[in-house]
Amino acid sequence: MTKQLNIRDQAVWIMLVVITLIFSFAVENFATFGNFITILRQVAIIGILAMGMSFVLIAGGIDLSVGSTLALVGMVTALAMTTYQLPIEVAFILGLMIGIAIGAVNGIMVTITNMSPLIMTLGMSYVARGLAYMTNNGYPVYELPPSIKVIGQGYIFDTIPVPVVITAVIIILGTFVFNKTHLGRQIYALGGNSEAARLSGIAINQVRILAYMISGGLAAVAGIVMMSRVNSGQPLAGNGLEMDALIACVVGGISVQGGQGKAVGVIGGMFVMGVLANGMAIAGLSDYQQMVVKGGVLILVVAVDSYSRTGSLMGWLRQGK
Amino acid sequence: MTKQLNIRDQAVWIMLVVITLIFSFAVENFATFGNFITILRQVAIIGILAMGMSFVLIAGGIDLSVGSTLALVGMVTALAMTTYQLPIEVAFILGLMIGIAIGAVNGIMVTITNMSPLIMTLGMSYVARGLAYMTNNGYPVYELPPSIKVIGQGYIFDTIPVPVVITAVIIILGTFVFNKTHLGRQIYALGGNSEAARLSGIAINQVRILAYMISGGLAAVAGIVMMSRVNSGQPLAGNGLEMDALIACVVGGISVQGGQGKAVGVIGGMFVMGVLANGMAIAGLSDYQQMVVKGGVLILVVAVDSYSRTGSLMGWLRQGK
Amino acid sequence: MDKDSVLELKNITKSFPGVPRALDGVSVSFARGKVHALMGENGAGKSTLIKTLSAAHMPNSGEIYLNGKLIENMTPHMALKLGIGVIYQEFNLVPALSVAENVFLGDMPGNMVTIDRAEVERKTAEIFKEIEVDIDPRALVQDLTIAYKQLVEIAKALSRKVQILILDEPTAALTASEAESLFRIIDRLKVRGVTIIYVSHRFSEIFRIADSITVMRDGRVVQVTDAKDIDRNGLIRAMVGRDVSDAYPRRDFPVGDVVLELKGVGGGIVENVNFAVRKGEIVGLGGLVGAGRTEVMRMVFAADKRDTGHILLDGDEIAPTSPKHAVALGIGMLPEDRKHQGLFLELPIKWNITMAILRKLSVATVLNKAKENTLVSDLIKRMGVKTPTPMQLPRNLSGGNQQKVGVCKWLAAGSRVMIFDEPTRGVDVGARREIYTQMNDLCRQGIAIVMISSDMEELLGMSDRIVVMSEGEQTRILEKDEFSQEAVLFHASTAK
Amino acid sequence: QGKKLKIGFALSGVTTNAIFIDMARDLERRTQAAGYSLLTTDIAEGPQKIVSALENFINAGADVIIFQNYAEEATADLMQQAIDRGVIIGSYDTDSKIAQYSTMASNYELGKVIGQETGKWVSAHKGSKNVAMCTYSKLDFLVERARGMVDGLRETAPDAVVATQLDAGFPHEGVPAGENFLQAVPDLQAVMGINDGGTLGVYQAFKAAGLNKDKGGPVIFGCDASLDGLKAVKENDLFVATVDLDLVNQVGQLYERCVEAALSGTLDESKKLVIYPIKPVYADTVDTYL
Ligand SMILES: Nc1ncnc2c1ncn2[C@@H]1O[C@H](COP(=O)(O)OP(=O)(O)OP(=O)(O)O)[C@@H](O)[C@H]1O
Ligand SMILES: Nc1ncnc2c1ncn2[C@@H]1O[C@H](COP(=O)(O)OP(=O)(O)OP(=O)(O)O)[C@@H](O)[C@H]1O
Ligand SMILES: [Mg+2]
Ligand SMILES: [Mg+2]
Repeated sequence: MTKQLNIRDQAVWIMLVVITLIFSFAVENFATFGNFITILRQVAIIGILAMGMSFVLIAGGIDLSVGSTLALVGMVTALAMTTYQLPIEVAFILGLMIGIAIGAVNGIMVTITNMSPLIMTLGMSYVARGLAYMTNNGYPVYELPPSIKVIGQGYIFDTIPVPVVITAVIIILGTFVFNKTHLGRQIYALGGNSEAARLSGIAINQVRILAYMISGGLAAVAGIVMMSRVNSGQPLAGNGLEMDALIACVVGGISVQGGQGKAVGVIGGMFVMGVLANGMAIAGLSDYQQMVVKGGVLILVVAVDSYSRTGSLMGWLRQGK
Repeated sequence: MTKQLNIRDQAVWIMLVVITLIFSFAVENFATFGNFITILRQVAIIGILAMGMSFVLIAGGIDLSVGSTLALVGMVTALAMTTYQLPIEVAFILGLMIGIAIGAVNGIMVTITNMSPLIMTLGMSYVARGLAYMTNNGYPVYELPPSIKVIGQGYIFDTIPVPVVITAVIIILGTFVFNKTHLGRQIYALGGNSEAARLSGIAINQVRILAYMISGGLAAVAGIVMMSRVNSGQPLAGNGLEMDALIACVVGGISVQGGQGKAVGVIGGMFVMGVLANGMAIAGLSDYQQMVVKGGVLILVVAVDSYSRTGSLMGWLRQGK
Repeated sequence: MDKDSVLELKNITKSFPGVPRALDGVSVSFARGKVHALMGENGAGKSTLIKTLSAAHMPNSGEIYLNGKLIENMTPHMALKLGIGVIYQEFNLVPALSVAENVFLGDMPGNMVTIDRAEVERKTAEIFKEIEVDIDPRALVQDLTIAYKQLVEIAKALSRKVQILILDEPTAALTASEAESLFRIIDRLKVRGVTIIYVSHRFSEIFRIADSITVMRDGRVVQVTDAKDIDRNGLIRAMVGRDVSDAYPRRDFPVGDVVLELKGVGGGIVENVNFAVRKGEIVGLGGLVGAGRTEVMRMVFAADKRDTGHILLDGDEIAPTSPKHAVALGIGMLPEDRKHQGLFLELPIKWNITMAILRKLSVATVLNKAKENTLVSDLIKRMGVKTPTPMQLPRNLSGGNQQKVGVCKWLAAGSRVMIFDEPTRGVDVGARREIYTQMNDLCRQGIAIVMISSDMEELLGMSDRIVVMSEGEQTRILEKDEFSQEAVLFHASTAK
Repeated sequence: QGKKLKIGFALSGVTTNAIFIDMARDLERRTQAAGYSLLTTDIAEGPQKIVSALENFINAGADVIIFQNYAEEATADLMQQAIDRGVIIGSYDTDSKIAQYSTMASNYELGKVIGQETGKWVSAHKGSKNVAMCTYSKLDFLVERARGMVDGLRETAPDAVVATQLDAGFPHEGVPAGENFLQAVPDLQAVMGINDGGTLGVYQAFKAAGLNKDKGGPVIFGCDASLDGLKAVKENDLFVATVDLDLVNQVGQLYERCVEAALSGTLDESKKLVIYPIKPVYADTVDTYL
């Protein structure tokens, strides 16, 4: 039991070490301090999204709308600060509220109609993306106030990028919520057996909606960081990031079946994806090769992880033959 | 019970009628015979993919690799006929076998490692897409033998497009398998409760792998039709079609939870998506507006469908409050 | 209103799609500090009544009074707050959480925001000590067998300060000794003034603990009596509306040659099991919870991996590699956990029943639906499955009727060796009798039966021989003349 | 001299769009000949991808970075950082304030030429004056190009109307778009597209519908002068023209300038900004491009 648990929680870390070692030896310029910081900065946004996604996944749902939410929030916040000349704080709060509202709509719809969260959030991703384009007729929003650049591009102690700090804080908070609070355990209960949770007096509707709101809210935070990183509101921002966030979660051991996985795995997951993308790019692999390798590694990590949990190959094959 | 069943099976048809009526009245040139044929031709490929996907969905899985498989098969088949000068039939068989092989890999991996099919097929979609590009260094393949054009562009009786006939035959066959054969029943059993299926003496591993092979094989058929329709092999073809096929299935009442839904719903689902896309295009909605409407309708249909099954809003809300 | 009455129901009705009167104007009251047995056939409405009390279901109409106060718009949370604790017939545990977290689910110790994990585990251990079971509070529920899950359910209900404790067939998966410790708990709670509502199909238990007995039939309360004023036959008559012979039906036909033989079978916790079953014979497997009975037979059926030993069918060694293979060899198994292993809750009853014989029903892979329909309606009638239509989903059936559907599936399969794992779990007297008759019928046709049962009466009543197991090992084979409750219990608790 | 340079090259569509692949192949040839290494990245996913690509190029130790600079505000700091490290930057598609060299044609002006050519044809021929347009509204520089197309059309054919427009940047998107054009505007006279890829699909749909020049079917104007676009023009049927920007050569020249600067350490200020020529290609001139 304990032994099994160890393997299962460590698959992602082992993979991370393996990948990092391979790149360090095989790729010139990979194993430098500067590149380490670059990787950190590059995974920061995915880390924020993945942390939010993990709430929804563990609660037994999925949120494919985070990439579009990120874009919409970025656009609205940018417009609020430029065209509408709102104070930065107000614009940020507005952006956050939009993210949370989108999450709330996702959660409420899934709760009321009992529809598949995959479909609900997929539909929402189309809606939010369309709206992101419509806010400024498809054009990006430039000329943001210079002061906001620090969020996406600044450093703390001259070395640690600010987005990394934001991500770290969010992951620490998230892990705390999962492990130590009622809400965290209720989310596990909801994802593990919603009927049991309900009959145990857990307000499952509230908990579910809250999980989606957290995901939406963190997508909004990611949107603001992204906006600052590219120093503009971009309607195409975050395109496909929902899948990267999902992958980071799953690679980190969070099951799409719900009720299982540890938030801390998100860290491992996001680094595996981040190191891989960065290392391949620096190694000069073509985009085509990168796609194949990314797909292959994704399959490999999750397969190994899943296999180490379900036990022997031959046993399984025999049983269901 | 019987009454409920009716509502649930009809949600998609009601929606189809409503959408069609709205477009017919509101949009000039929509309600013409020519446009009806155009819609048929445009949904044909999604119909083929959705039929394949429904096997996997009902078996309790999901297949996000069909879009990329379509592209890879199109590229390989096109190259086989042009650069490698293979006879058309050989090229087609090669293409089909690639599709089936991809399905088999998906099915076998999911079976052996028990990993999430979402992740397996997502990873496979990256791999297959990367390979599709690599086959011809990113370039499309033109100058196909003229005789293959008939598959994607020809007509039967001078009115019915050949792809539509192909789709119709596939849907009829698929429905037959689900309703009349023991394989169909076993697929429902697998998706409904795989452990109970195993203990009922069903070879669940075989059944599951078969379902993925059918999906891969039909993706290959779709790839060949697409190749002929565009009269070239296109490495980016089918991009995002996996989601459209999934949507067609779910809108048609096939649950992503597995074990539920009727193959015939796929027809309704593909027409809702097809009529919507065509109607909005002809109405001159901007791409942005189209995104918003597509997302909204998707949410609406599935929400209504799901809600009509799970019963009263207030009851549910009170229960988990 | 009765002064002692804690809980009073007035005119409760509840309908389901296709079942217009699951509850049909139920009025009943429960007195403080008493044990009320709720009895009735499968589908009589017992579980539904209980679920309206805990707000798992909303009644269509009617009123519920607690301590004389009308309770409106009840939610599960409110029910718990009001001190109504329920152990449901179907488990309600979260597999991926620890035992301790399940016990305190929805009510974890800690402050407003955070939980106190150590406290949760300590308190859980305390409760287990009190009910005399040995489960690690940190184990994950998904790793427990069904009987242990039942014990966790009990602990969960006890973790709350209940004034009304409702138990829906809590002993269906328990053996006599765990059941006895449960009764001791009930006795203690009673002394503390807790009101108990107890649903069971086991008469001996009812007469052991009940003060008053409420009998339901077809969604209505047909009789309320003091336990001391009614006897077993009277109770059966009230429930079923007719007499059901109490004794186990006799089989008086000769047994034949050995069909199935286990030689040194082992794997998992199981070691070295040896016994044989003859044609037309029922071999009972007895033992305490976790003795490994289920595990042995799952190995025979190739549902689990076997490490050692030989299995002989008609004297020839067989090595089934999968359940499919086992079925093809003529072995059938009714699993103990119907919800997870037995039934397709979301697929029609009809499909459930024919799932193991699809190949036989089809010509060149095409199903013969006419044949399927006659077969199914015949079986439904024979077993008395209470359902509006064969297309009904098992999810909507009462627990006992679900069990009957599972039995139907294997009756249809016509296997030469049948393994019944807790065949009458949750089944009412009438239907029980029906299942026994069917089992005897199978014997008459020359089928060999292995029956795992935790119901002592059933084990003693139905078996020709009893293989007793303890901690994964076979401790004794009892022949008919050695049968007694004491003998079974003695060998079941023999340490290695 | 003799230094092994590392080149970073990032374009939107460099994996997917034939003309951009041509550019990448050209650079591959040039780098291989010189023994340099080339890193290529597709940045079609948006500005966040440009940022990552630049970061990666810098960390990989690139000496020259050439990229499609369609959101300079997003990357200004990174570009400066690279230049401070001695990297030579070639900005493609934007007159950069920061990069050492730029080469571009304004997307608006390019669109205008597409529109003007279409308009000329529409004015010169009898017909409904209804024009359809293939757009690609996901990328803002293509939104800009589409704006130019509309204005250009209006200049040369004041009575023409853009009767319908759909996103189509690739052949497989162009086919359904073409079908829908025919249904939405049965008397369509011409189609103008932001590139060749989408219009090639439209062309395919028209051919499948049995339309051709002799039947007076709607004509098509593409852009980019990709090989397949040129071949379609050469067929001298519905695909009337494409627009040549000398793209492959221009990027090749940009590359040479950057490499020269990287090796010599000096800049040729006269070539700081090169505007590439915009030339429509009709059937009569197409052979000089093939
Ligand atoms: N969710 C549901 N949907 C439809 N019908 C239901 C549902 N739950 C219960 N029923 C029906 O209501 C009736 C009463 O069922 P209930 O579960 O209360 O019986 P029970 O007395 O507990 O029987 P058992 O002894 O078998 O557990 C049955 O006819 C059953 O089929
Ligand atoms: N204290 C325990 N906690 C959790 N699991 C246990 C414990 N003791 C035994 N088990 C498990 O019980 C299983 C054996 O149970 P099995 O189901 O075969 O027994 P059984 O005699 O059929 O009893 P029942 O089905 O009533 O539990 C073994 O897999 C073992 O791991
Ligand atoms: Mg019941
Ligand atoms: Mg057992």
